[in-house]
Amino acid sequence: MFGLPLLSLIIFLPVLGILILFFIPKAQTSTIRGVSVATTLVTFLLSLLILAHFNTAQPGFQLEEKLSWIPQVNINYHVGVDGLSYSMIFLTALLCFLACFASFSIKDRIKEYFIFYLMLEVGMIGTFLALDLFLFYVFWEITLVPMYFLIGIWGGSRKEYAAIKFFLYTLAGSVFMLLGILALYFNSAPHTFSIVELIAQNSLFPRLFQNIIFAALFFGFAIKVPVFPFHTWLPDAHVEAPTPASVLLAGVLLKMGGYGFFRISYPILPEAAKFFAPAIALLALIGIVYGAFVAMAQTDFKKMVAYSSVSHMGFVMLGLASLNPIGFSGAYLQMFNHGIITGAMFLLVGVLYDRAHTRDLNAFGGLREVVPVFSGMLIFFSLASLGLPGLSGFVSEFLSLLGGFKAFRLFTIISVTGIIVTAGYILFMIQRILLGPLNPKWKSLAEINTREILTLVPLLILTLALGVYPKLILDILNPGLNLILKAIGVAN
Amino acid sequence: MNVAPFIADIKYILPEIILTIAALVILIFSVLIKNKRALAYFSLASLGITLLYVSKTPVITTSLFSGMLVNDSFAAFFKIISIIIALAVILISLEYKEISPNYRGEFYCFILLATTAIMFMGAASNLLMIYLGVEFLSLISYIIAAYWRGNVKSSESGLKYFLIGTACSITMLYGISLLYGLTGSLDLEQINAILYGNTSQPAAISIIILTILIGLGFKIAMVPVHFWCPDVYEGAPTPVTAFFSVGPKIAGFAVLLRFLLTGSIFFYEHWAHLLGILAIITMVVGNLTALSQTNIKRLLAYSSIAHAGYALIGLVIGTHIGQVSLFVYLLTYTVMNLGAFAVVIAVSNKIKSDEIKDYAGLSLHSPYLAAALAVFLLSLAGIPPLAGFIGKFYIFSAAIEEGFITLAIAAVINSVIAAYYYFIVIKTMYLEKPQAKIEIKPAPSLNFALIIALILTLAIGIYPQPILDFVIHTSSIFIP
Amino acid sequence: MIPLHHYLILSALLFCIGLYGVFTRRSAIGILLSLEIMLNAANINFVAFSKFVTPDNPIGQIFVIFTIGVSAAAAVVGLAIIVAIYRNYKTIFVDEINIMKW
Amino acid sequence: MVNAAYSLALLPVVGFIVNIFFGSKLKLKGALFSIACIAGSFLCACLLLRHVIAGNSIEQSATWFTCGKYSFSAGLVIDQLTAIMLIVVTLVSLLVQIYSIGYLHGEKNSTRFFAFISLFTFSMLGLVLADNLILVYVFWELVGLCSYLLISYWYNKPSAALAGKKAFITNRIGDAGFFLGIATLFYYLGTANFREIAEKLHHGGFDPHIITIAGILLFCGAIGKSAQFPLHVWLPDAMEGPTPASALIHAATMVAAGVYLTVRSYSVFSAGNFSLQFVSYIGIITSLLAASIALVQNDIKKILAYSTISQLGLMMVALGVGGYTAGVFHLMTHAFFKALLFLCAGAVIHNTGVQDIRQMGGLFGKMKITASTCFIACLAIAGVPPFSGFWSKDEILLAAFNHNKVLYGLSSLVAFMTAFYMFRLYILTFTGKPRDPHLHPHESPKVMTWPLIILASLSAVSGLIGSPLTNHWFSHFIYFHPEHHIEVNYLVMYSSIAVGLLGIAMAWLFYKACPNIPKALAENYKPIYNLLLNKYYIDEIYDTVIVRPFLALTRFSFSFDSKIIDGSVNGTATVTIWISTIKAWIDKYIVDGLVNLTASMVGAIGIVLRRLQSGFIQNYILLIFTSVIIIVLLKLI
Repeated sequence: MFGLPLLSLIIFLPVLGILILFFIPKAQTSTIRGVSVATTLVTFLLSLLILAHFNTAQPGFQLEEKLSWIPQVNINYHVGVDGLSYSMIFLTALLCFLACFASFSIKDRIKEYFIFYLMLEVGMIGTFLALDLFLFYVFWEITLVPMYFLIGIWGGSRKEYAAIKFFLYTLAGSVFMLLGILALYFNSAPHTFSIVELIAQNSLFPRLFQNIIFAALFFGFAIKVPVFPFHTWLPDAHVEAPTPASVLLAGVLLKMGGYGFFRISYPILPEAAKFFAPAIALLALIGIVYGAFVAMAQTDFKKMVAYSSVSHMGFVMLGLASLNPIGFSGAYLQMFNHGIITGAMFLLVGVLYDRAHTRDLNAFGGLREVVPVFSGMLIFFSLASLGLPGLSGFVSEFLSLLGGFKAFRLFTIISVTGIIVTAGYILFMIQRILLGPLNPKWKSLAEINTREILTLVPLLILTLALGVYPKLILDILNPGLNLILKAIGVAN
Repeated sequence: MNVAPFIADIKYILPEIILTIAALVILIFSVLIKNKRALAYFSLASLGITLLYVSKTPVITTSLFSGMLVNDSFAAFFKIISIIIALAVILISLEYKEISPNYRGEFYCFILLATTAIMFMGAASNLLMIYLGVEFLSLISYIIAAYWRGNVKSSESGLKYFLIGTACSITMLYGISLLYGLTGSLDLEQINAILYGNTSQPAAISIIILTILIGLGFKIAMVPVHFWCPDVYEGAPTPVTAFFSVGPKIAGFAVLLRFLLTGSIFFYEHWAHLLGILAIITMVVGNLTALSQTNIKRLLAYSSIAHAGYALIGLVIGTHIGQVSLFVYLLTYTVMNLGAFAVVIAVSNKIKSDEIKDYAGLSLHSPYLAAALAVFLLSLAGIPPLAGFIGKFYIFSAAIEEGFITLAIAAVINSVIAAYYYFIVIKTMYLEKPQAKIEIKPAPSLNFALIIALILTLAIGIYPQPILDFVIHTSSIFIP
Repeated sequence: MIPLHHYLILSALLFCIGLYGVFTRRSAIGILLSLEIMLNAANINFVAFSKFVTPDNPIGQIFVIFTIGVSAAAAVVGLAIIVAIYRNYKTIFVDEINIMKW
Repeated sequence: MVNAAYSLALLPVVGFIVNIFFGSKLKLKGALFSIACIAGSFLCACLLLRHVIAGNSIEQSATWFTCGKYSFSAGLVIDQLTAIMLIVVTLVSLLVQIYSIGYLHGEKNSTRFFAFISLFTFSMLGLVLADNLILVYVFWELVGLCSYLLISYWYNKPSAALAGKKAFITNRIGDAGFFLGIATLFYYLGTANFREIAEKLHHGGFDPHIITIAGILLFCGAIGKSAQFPLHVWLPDAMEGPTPASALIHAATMVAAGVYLTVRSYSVFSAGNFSLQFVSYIGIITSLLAASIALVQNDIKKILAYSTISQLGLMMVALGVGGYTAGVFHLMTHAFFKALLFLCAGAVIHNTGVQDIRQMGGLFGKMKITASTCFIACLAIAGVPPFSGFWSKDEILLAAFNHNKVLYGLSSLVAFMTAFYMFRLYILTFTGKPRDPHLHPHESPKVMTWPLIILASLSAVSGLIGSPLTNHWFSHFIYFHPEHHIEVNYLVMYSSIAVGLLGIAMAWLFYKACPNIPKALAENYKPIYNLLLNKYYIDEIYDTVIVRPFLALTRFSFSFDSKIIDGSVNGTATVTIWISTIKAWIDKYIVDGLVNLTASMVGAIGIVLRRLQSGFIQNYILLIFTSVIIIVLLKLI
């Protein structure tokens, strides 16, 4: 469209929003909200515009922009989009736009809230579009500080603890990732940070070197995904974060880890990917089953959804470790679907929390009578998250398991029990909240209002559409995934 | 001994001369006229002129005064930095209430003299000149450390700084005398030539050089000689602490660099491994003790020790890439630290306390100051799009390129630990409820310095290109 | 002609005496004095080396003159600070001056 | 003709959408609308049947999605088997919906019920039409969802919510096995399409061992869905749902899905060497177990539930012994008379408000139509000629007889027990004097009785299409590969009639002639009686062996997560005695701020280092020189 650098536009549009917000006095809350909703809306429209320009069939990166940034060290501002990154920025733009509506329930320090909110969006979109490892790392770290403040200032009771825990976990991981990136830079033929060139010369790296670098990068990405032993920050961060922040945290931030594996670790270090595949599959298996088990024992609604994210992201790692086209499509699709479904679940938790001011599952009961529309929505998204066929959750879990079955038969058989336990704890949750006799305390609970319904309807449509006809998104993802598989040298 | 060549060399040290004359003029006028602000503006003007002069004159590498000083891009780099530091310090101390008005005059004079001392240290290439430069700077530092007359802490910090400082410099002197005895010359190049050939007993020579290192290490607060740092930083008036955390530290690195890389190459191969360990210990000590600090000046003191540790890595690497990363790190460190201290001064001017818990809820009432401090602290922690990250990035890449993996990993872990205590301050400012309603309006001059520091931190972070060209050009003089 | 190593031993001894003085004296002035002793030890070294190692080049002795000048300046500054300390603490015993710690 | 198939499937969806979104406003009109939709589908089903009888079948598929070189297609296939199933599903669903207008008359917003029923019908039709295993799996779980929604229809009843959850989870366990079966077949044979699987297996050259495993795994899905032995516990609890729903789902259609799956992928079972025996063993165990429990149950719906389980067991036995046609035939006839029985039970409960048959009695007088239709159904299920039950059961027994005598014996024992408990139920509810005075039953309205009459006539007549009168038209219509003609074995036919009549006589003797015999029997065989009454304590066993330890494990893993993993990472666990000496101080300064164990260790070292900073000048100088000396010593050694 008349030669506009679309990708840089979508990355830095929220920065424009922040600048505008600076000049609005703190008192005019409605204008602040208006500006931020407008910014996120325009960003979302931009992502649709990019889709218009994006030719799904052609593999490789499109709409590339390259400017030299630090010539001495051959670092350049290099952004590009392909099927994989496009689906992620679409998800980010959509969730940011919807969560912006949910942010209207924030009452104090609204101006600072939206400044951090937009800063977060810049970091997220930037991470998915960066094709230069240095740029990727910078955007990766940019998301840390705003999320720290979002959890820290507007969070729940133990917000400081959760905020600093989130920050230090991710920082520790990303710092080792930096070492890995630097080592890659110094061992590439003409020292380069560009992902495309590194992939091109991925056969040059010796095997031992690949394993070390893979371990360093793994440490950074695994904390974000989160993979089993590094997941303890997630429940705290989710429980204490305000609703819109936890929507973005679960919807997008977790995907940056997975995206890192797909975009950087696997194509650049194929031998190490094959070498570590069984270990990652085992961690995935533990993640799925263990996450589901712990979710079963929760009494806090948000903590349960947090642990369910650990379990769902376990499928992503299983699909990733399977190293075959079905597993890869399943894993990536699971990241996208999990973003939408868990985003919606957190919005619903927010709706309930704004009215009932408690998240204790046992405090509810029989709400179906009082709030039928809310319970309809909750049932729909809970079924999506337990992988009911006809909804998007099923397709990706099915493909990940199918892919996993081919590569690691025993691990997949055990992780299939995971979906049974998932059904268990989700139905147990529905039973405690919606079914059974009405808890008299909630007799006067207010029904979900139109604003909240509007935030959920797009997610509902997407979940249904992708469940019934997944070709829509798989055609976008397939060229990118096939390229990565070719880079790894797996027979497509 | 004809004097002619020396007169020719005078024009090379013109900046130092201008500043000394300006200092003397200020000293005289401080007695005569009442309006101390005029003196401040005069000193700023003189610094401005010297800065213009230095940046304009093309650098011709010659040795001056028969080897005492050397005029090269390395020295020019330190001239420029020291003048910038002096400008910043004077700007942020204009409204500083603790220094009583009638002593302001001498204060500016001392700052100018200290700048000349740093310039000399930057250019010294002879052990005598190094000793004189170090002593000159130390004396001025002892005075301005104890400058807050009535305050108990300030005089205690002055005493501590004096006693420990003199002890260390005397050890250095003793070491110089032994080295002189061994090589028969005081000129760094000659010493290096003599020692490089016949290292008969490397151990004995290394001990001598170690004693010299103690003297130099004292200035940059390296591990064994860092004990004075927290007490002096806490006691001295805050603008002085700001100066200490940046001025003498950079001068110390300048001398260390010149001494190690031209004076004793052989020493370097022999003892780089030791310096590496000292660097790691410095980082660890700096970061760990900072975790449980409650006074922000002490916290920034330990943080400056830790940053000295990171910079030491650049020194330990020693190759060209190592020096570039050292210079970049020092530059970014100067900007961030001065910015942070500017905010601390503004806050302590209003609420008269440096305890971290008094910073509670600062973001609610003076959001601009809190945001500025947060940016500086984040930059100190090395979070990207800020200058600190560029500094750390260079140090890590240099370490990895030259294969110092253990150093890199130690630095990386330390930066995570460091992030924690920087976040203690940010947490108190943003996440806690304020007791009193403190509305702080920084003085215009301090505000000006603050804005420049903020812009520089963001600019270096986002587009570090110009700074790198400047640094790489200056540090190209060393051979290895 | 007293050989070189005698001088070196003398200066080393002096250095250690000065160091001992710094550790043990309670009063700040006592410490100042012992520092001066240590300084003179270094001076002896310089003069000795200048005589024996580089007889033709008097740089060592020039160095001594400088150090004497510097030590004088240092003493002045030191005493000024000690006076300030006395005014505030009413004592110059070093072990009582430690308001600022950990 | 193909768009008839599409409209057949999509009409119920329209019914669902209309009811779910506009239900509250439409009230009765919504119900009528969904009935119209189902009626439309039933017509299409008849059209398709006529089309299939005319000899041609329809098959269409389109690519659903592709990833890499694997492409997953979704399509529909209509052959003889599908046609029969379509008729059964749409007909029973239509009748049940008509019936439930009367049944749910009192309910506040009953349109939600009709919405779920039409959603269920859509997913059941989808399941039957699907041409590959993956699509069957999709509708398989959708059907499970509808049964969950319908069981917990009365959501404010906690027992209903529990039963719904139990049903869904037990089905999910079966589905897990089903998925693994699909995965093995998908990778081993490279396709999931039924026709291609059949062709590939027909050519042979596949290791029977793997095919057996795949078969058994597929059968796990059937066990879960058709409530076979290990996973049958959910069906009796599913009676919490409204009776018409149970009639449609837990009698006629959904539970038959398991049988349909086994029939549809019969080639996999027959190719495996042990899978068919496995099917028949599970079948016979289930039917014996369920029939014996049904003997002593007192809740009318529980009896029918166990009877369904045992009849399904019989169908599995038929399939296991190679009686492909017999299984399908019994499935069809069973659908009609079991739906009828449930609807009669529904009518009885609706009018008397009580479910325990011991409180009922003498209802024949008041509810003539219900009683008579129920009598026809009992005759059919007992296997009395000329009713449908006789022909289909006879073919099963015949197939069992030809294959393996022991199975034949046990099946006829099951037939005997079925006849006995059905007539026990009939006699206790309808004949004799009313035992509970304040029950005042009355005949249910027209809208409920007409479906009963239709179903009664169907269960009477539907057997004939497989009987010799129409020279076994049904077995020519549905057969597996070699269409072998089964010769009528009169011995088996007469023995099955004898067994049926004996069962009826026994029931008449026990409960009509001298009612004290059952009490006497119950007394002196106390342990056996209690064992049967409490359903062999299977539920309790499952609870103690599986459910309770599972919940304990979840609690343990949560505490493990927050104590050990989080603890080892964030320092809440006490680390070493060395730390504890300054622990109190650390707690004060460190723990509230610090994040993890490593952090608290780091903090502790920080504390120690901080102590070094003692503030004494001489200490500092001392430390400097000692450290210098240490360095020198280190260097020298």
